[in-house]
Amino acid sequence: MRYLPLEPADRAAMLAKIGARDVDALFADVPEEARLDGPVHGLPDHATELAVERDLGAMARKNVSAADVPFFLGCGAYRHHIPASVDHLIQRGEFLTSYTPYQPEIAQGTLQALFEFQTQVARLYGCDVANASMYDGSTACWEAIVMARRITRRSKAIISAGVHPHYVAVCQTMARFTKDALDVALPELTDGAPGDDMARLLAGIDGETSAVVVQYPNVLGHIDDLSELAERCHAKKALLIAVVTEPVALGAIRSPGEMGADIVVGEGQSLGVGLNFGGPYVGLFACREKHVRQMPGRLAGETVDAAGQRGFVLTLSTREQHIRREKATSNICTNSGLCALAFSVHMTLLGEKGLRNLAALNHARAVQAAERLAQIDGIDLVNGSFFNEFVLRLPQDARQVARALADRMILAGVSLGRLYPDGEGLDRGLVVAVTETNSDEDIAAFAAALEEVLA
Amino acid sequence: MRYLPLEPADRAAMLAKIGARDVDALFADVPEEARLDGPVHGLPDHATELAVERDLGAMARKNVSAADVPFFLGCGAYRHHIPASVDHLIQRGEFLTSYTPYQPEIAQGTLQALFEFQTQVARLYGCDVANASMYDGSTACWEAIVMARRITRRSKAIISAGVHPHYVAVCQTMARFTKDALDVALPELTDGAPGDDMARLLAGIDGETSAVVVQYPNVLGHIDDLSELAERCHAKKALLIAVVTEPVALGAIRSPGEMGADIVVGEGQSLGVGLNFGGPYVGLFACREKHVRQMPGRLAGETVDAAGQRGFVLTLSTREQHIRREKATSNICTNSGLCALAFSVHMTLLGEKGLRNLAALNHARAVQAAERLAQIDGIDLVNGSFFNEFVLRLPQDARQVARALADRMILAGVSLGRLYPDGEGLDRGLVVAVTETNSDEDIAAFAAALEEVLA
Amino acid sequence: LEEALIFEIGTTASTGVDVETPPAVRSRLGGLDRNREIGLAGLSEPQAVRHYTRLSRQNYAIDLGLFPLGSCTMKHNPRLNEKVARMPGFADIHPLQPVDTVGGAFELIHTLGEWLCKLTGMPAVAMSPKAGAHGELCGVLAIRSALEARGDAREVILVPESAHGTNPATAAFAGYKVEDIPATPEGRVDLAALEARLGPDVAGVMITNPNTCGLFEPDMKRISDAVHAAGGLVYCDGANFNAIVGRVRPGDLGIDAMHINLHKTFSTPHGGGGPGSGPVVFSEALAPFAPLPFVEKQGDHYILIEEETAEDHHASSFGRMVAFHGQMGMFTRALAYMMSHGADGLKQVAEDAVLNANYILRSLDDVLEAPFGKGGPCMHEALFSDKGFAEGFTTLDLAKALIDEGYHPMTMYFPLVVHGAMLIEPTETESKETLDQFIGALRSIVARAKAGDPSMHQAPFHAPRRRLDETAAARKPVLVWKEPEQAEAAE
Amino acid sequence: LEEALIFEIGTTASTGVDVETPPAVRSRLGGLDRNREIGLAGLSEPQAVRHYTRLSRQNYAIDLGLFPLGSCTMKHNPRLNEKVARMPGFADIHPLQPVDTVGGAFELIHTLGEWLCKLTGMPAVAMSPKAGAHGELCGVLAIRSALEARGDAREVILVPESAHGTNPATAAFAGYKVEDIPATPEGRVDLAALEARLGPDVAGVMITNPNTCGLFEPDMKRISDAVHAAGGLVYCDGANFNAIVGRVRPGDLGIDAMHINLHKTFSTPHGGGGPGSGPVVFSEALAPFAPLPFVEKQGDHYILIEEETAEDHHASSFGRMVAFHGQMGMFTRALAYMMSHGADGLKQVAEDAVLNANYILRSLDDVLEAPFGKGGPCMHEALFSDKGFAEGFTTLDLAKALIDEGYHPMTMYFPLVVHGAMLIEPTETESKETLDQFIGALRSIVARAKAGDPSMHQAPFHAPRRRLDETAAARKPVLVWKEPEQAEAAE
Repeated sequence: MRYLPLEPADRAAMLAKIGARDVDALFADVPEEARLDGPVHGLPDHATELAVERDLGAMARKNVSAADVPFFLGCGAYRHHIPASVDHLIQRGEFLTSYTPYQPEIAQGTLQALFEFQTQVARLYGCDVANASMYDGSTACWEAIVMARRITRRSKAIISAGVHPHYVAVCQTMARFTKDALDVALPELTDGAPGDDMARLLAGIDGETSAVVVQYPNVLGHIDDLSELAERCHAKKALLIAVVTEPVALGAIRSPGEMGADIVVGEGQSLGVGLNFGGPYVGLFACREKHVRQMPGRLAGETVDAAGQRGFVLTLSTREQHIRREKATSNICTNSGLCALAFSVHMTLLGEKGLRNLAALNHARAVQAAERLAQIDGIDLVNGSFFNEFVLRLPQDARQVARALADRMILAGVSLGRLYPDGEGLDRGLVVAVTETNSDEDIAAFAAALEEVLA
Repeated sequence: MRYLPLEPADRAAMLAKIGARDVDALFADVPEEARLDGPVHGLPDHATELAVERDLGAMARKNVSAADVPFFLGCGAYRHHIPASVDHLIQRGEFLTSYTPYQPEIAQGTLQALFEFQTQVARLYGCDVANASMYDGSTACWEAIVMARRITRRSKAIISAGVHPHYVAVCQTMARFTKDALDVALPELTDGAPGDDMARLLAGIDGETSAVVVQYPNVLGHIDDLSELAERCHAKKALLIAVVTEPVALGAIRSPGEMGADIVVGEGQSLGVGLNFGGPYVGLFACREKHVRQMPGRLAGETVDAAGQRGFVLTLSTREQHIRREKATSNICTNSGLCALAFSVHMTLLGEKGLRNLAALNHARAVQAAERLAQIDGIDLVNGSFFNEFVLRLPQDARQVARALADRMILAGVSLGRLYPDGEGLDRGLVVAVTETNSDEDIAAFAAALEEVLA
Repeated sequence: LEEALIFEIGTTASTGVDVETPPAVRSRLGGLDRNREIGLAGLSEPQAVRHYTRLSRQNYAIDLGLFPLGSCTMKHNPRLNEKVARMPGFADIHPLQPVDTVGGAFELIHTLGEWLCKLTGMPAVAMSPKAGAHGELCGVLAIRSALEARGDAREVILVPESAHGTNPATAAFAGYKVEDIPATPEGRVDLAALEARLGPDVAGVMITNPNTCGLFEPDMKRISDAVHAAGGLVYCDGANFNAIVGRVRPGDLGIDAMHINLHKTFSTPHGGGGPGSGPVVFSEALAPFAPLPFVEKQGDHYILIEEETAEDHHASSFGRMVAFHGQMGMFTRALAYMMSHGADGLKQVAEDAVLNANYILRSLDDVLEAPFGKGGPCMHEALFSDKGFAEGFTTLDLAKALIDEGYHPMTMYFPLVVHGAMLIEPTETESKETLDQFIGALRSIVARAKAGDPSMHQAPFHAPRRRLDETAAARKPVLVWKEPEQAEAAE
Repeated sequence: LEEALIFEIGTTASTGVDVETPPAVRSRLGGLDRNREIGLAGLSEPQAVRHYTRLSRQNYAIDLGLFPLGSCTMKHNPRLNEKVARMPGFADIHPLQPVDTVGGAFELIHTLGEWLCKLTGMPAVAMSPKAGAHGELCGVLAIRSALEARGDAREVILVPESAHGTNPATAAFAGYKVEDIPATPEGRVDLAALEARLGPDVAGVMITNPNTCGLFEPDMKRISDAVHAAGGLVYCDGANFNAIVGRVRPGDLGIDAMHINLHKTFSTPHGGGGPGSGPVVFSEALAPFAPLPFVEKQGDHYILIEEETAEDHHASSFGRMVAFHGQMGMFTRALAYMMSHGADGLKQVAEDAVLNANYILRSLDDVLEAPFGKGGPCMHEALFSDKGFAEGFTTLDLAKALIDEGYHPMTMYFPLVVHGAMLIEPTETESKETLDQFIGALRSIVARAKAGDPSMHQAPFHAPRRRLDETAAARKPVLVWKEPEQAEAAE
């Protein structure tokens, strides 16, 4: 076995030192009846690297990968071009194969990178502080609600209809067990403002409300000013939680923090991470400095060493499970460290200038695509505002259209019927995302195929 | 420009420090008429990473890559499976982006790896010492002839008909300028021993002969014992130079050094390097200890540092061009360092056991394939002995057959007509190589397609 | 050796990414165009590569040496797995693609699930949990769902005092009250105390087996039976599965749910703290409550069970725990690892891991107290105490001195049941030669700790940093970088 | 910090590669089956990864810091290029595949050749030379072929005394006699001396421009004209092309042949000493003699000219210099580099490279003597001498002290025309901030060298090794590892 350095002679020498007859003697505590007499049944024996690569390569080739086709899927996962240096750097063994930096003297690489990451996230979100990452945007969303409960000592949250339905589902799953009350609603394809339920949110806030949760831009691409909502929340001593699934958007539009959001969470996958069929991704989490001790997750903080040199450590760990056990702010332990690093490397390569250019290009391409597609007979562009994704109202069920386009090797967008099986009036909606990776030819091919399918 | 860190403000500050009006002033020594007034005409402006990747990806996709088809090409370049860790390790920035280790205090990584490489090559070839690599097997072959000239002070070499024709061509090109005499011959498809011209070689050695050059196994796959030839050479004070294009073979058969070869050179591409359309490859070069000061190329040697610790340095550089100028043993400077590292990492992963297993598997698969293909009507297996490649005599010109098989997406082997445009009687020969990467299905597909083409 | 921060090197005007000039369009940003600088420093590619390469060299890692962190299973991460995970057919597919364009992805998820079921002897698996603690949550939610479905909601989860902190935190996060159960002097769960506490308010127990003392719980089956008899369910923390993989199937011990850390037992890299992946295997009793989405095989093809399709098949599912399908990138790596080892190799993994740990135990128990060492062999990790150190010398001193010898320290002060605990898990991917060197280094440090070498209080000396002031960091946390003038103003 | 050798760690029984069990067949090895052990040590993958990772950390590299080696052009290596080179359509194709299965490969080679021709203003290019010195050989063989074709074989090549050692070595390797031509006090080729030496026995000159003093040869065109008038041909060593790429075309200066180090100007990584790639551009006079094989475009497709097809098209070719097509893996990287920069970016490359060098020149010439600095700006590298160092303090001492400051030394004692020469080439991929730090470090070391700080003789102190005994290494060379008993026996 290529991964196992012990040779038979080593094993014999070690057993002799231990004073054990054979390796079975080391498993003496396992009751006889639970010990297997040989390898587990029903599984193959070890395989060469060549064979594993061949077998898994065959599985991989059964999937249509995004680079192979004109590709327009978004809704919480976006295809962006990742500079080659990002992957090169995160594959450095010292990053890839290191552990959680509990021994700061020999983990400054990870710790400083996390400190830089936290700074980037806080600035991007317009917040004071950020943590060292969560699993993904959806779990970060629930953790934000829990945090708001702890801060406000209230357990009723209002969730906007514009929040990604998977995120809402995650919160609902948890709330059922924690007895939190969640006020949720399905989105509507309102012309000019799909998924916008600002009126409902404003009306719903009361003295019991722990938090209002909105997505920005929302899952249907619509962008709304959060300032008034923030004011109303604060007037009732509730918190405003903003969810951002497309961080690139914040290179073009104002940050939720600027508009008054108290906690901003979201998905960081767009930068550095890649599609990966949904995971691993990286949850971003930022808040006001005054709430930092209620924050979940790890935090890297600056300090000095015994020689007076600047250094970084994991800090405020008394909030965390390994110290505080059942009184912890969260049960999260392993987070998404390497993805956070990838996010941070990509963001560092972009910088302010690159991010703004990238956002501008995304928006411009999306506008081009929206205008082109809206020219097709029977198709309406529902959005008034959007960043890089928007909803089209099709003349028929979008699921079938997406299906028919996939047969023509065009991955056309996410049909709302898939996201909202129970959503009335949503089944003709198709969410189309357009990024810098979409060429003019992609857009033309999409439009042509769509015309063909609808004809 | 993403690779250029200077910003306009930096440039202005630096020009001020220099006291230059503008950057053009720094090019004052270039005559006015030779200075371009703008970017070079006829070339595009800078492009994004996304665009470059897309354009070059499109070029790459125009090629049929070996993994896409049943693949049986050899003749000096072999497709083997390279463990993923090899590429991971050679991509470490410290290896990839370092320079020739002229400052040994901060280049021990490269130097120790080269010392290990030299030891591996010397052992594999059955020689006392080896150098730190040449460009490839073909140039190493010529350097060996030059070295033999220096040692024997004779300038007439006999080259076996079994030496790869490209290698022979390289030597002929050089010999025309250096006035060395080369005695060459075309191979014949002798049944049982294709390309074997032992009788010619033995008969040709005389008091003027500097060296006899043989390939082992030869370019047509035939394997011959070199012991008698070595004796005859030594009796006439000539050197025996052996060329090995498939290092994996030496896991199964005796080394040329054991049989008396004085200089052993060859191609190392099979291990660690990959096909790469012919380059970069890595030339291996080994010889007897007593001849080491006549050897071309760099050498890493062991020594100690001022604190008494073991370390490695480039040594015997007085043989080399940067010290000895026109009296150097060779003009080689940059060699194939990173490929040598890849070779060495792959060899280290294999070890004796892995190399022998790999060689046994290559041979067994080749025998299986040869026996299967020889069953086809009208096809003869020419070889009596072979390692992992052999010659088939087809009933018609092999170029056309290879062409027809390529249309059926089978890369079937190298036709001798391509290698020997003037070789009489060779045009029906097809050299087929079989390695561990060829599955049973590959062999079956090849045989079926060949039957179809010949039917 | 101090590397400046990106904000100190870069500016908002520099960038390492060239972006195509956008076509001119009418902006549709709803009037919310960004009107202030974000403050993101950019670096050209040469600067960025150098910054992160230099930073990386301040890290210790498995690729550099032994990483003997008990209960963390820091084993070698095969490079093939990294290659497989990057195949475009896995890495460049979207979670919401039409299901028949991602059949290979479902096949991979299902195949991995089958390996996990067979290795654990359990009938069902939930693949979506994102890490170990998330897997625990998944298991606890399934337990709660099953009890509620029975109409028998209960309030308490019992957790041994030696449990990982995630266990009680998870139970609390799921809305349970947590109660400790004590350990015996032999380092096992106190079965009598457990049985005494069981009752109609106890939803279940969370047990780690092999436990955090590195010992197998020989009474596991009796514990399970007792809990089941009392109407509860049994959660097993699978963090230590590496000790028994391929040799013992938890399903044979009466367990109802167990998470598996793919990033431990199945070697997906830790990456400085994640991502992990925590699939959960379930007994028949809990299988119907598994979360959405998941993949089933029907005949030759694979179907995705999610909200749209769940009602017909899995109406009892407790719902969704994450957006999308879980940690695909970890699944590919773990499956490559499993296929590479096979059933025979995985058995060898457990055996070599246990052999290496016992070799360490018996090579050090003459100089370090091994509180449970007399009782017999350990499993995959060896536990020692600080007994016999000179006055004022602690496990921390020993750990920091180990850094100067070129090693990452072991797990310290855990489990809590042992004074000054040192928990050493070598894993199976260390050679005897490496272990011998490590043992030699540790013996010499122990001798210094016993002799009271005062320089140990200052260790490490040869690391990128000396001991860091963690108290100062926590007292006035500095969690983001600020421009010097801002930072001063904030004083 | 000493890492054992693989032969000290591994054994012939251990391996890091699993190989399928071969099918049983009758061996056909001609009775030459191996019958002795080779002596190759193997390591499991965890051991191998650790060994090479640790070794790598004993190297300095561009990824870690400034690499100011004059005439080596150690610039940043973009990671995109590594990715492109690994595309299966380039990396996994065989040099002897049927030509219509590798059309994209020929397209790439031809496209790169076109870039090189346009950037140099030359009509033809030979792509197959494997490195710079091999490219020189190619150029010299073409010159000789052209002269022989004229019936005017000549015997002598003139080389300036400041030339790289490869120039005379190459001329000799090609069968020429080599004669030096001197330099002027201003560091240029002595045109008068050159003209005086020209005659019917002189085949040509090999000139480096910009030259090894980091200066442009302003008389280049006049040199070319003089050589041509005397019936000779002009070879230009293109090692320093980075100074003028995109800004000056050597073809406009009367050059007949010039090699281009793709691993310098076009940033294919040096890899600790190769592989390089040395395509050669030719004037009309030399184009017909270019070596085989090469690629031509005919209409929309590309054809390969090799032995089989050369007679019709290129009967004058001097033949083949290498098996196969040259350094494909370097071609892909170089073309990605060129396309990324474009004509505008390459011009900026030259300008920034020259700007950085002059910034160094003017930031140090108050403390270090710059022998040609008074005469005006330098090109891409700045040259200093050791004048003013305290008695007994040398350039070597300064270089080794620089290691302790965290930098790779500059080129030392070259060119020979300057005493204790220090040749510093920063390249365009260094930031002003990095240069300022380097300048600061160098100034402090120069101050120590002038003051005579004796510790400098012992430097470096902070490197993986102290100064190594090169004399001992050369006196009794140990070039391979031997088992201790063997090594003793050999004493």
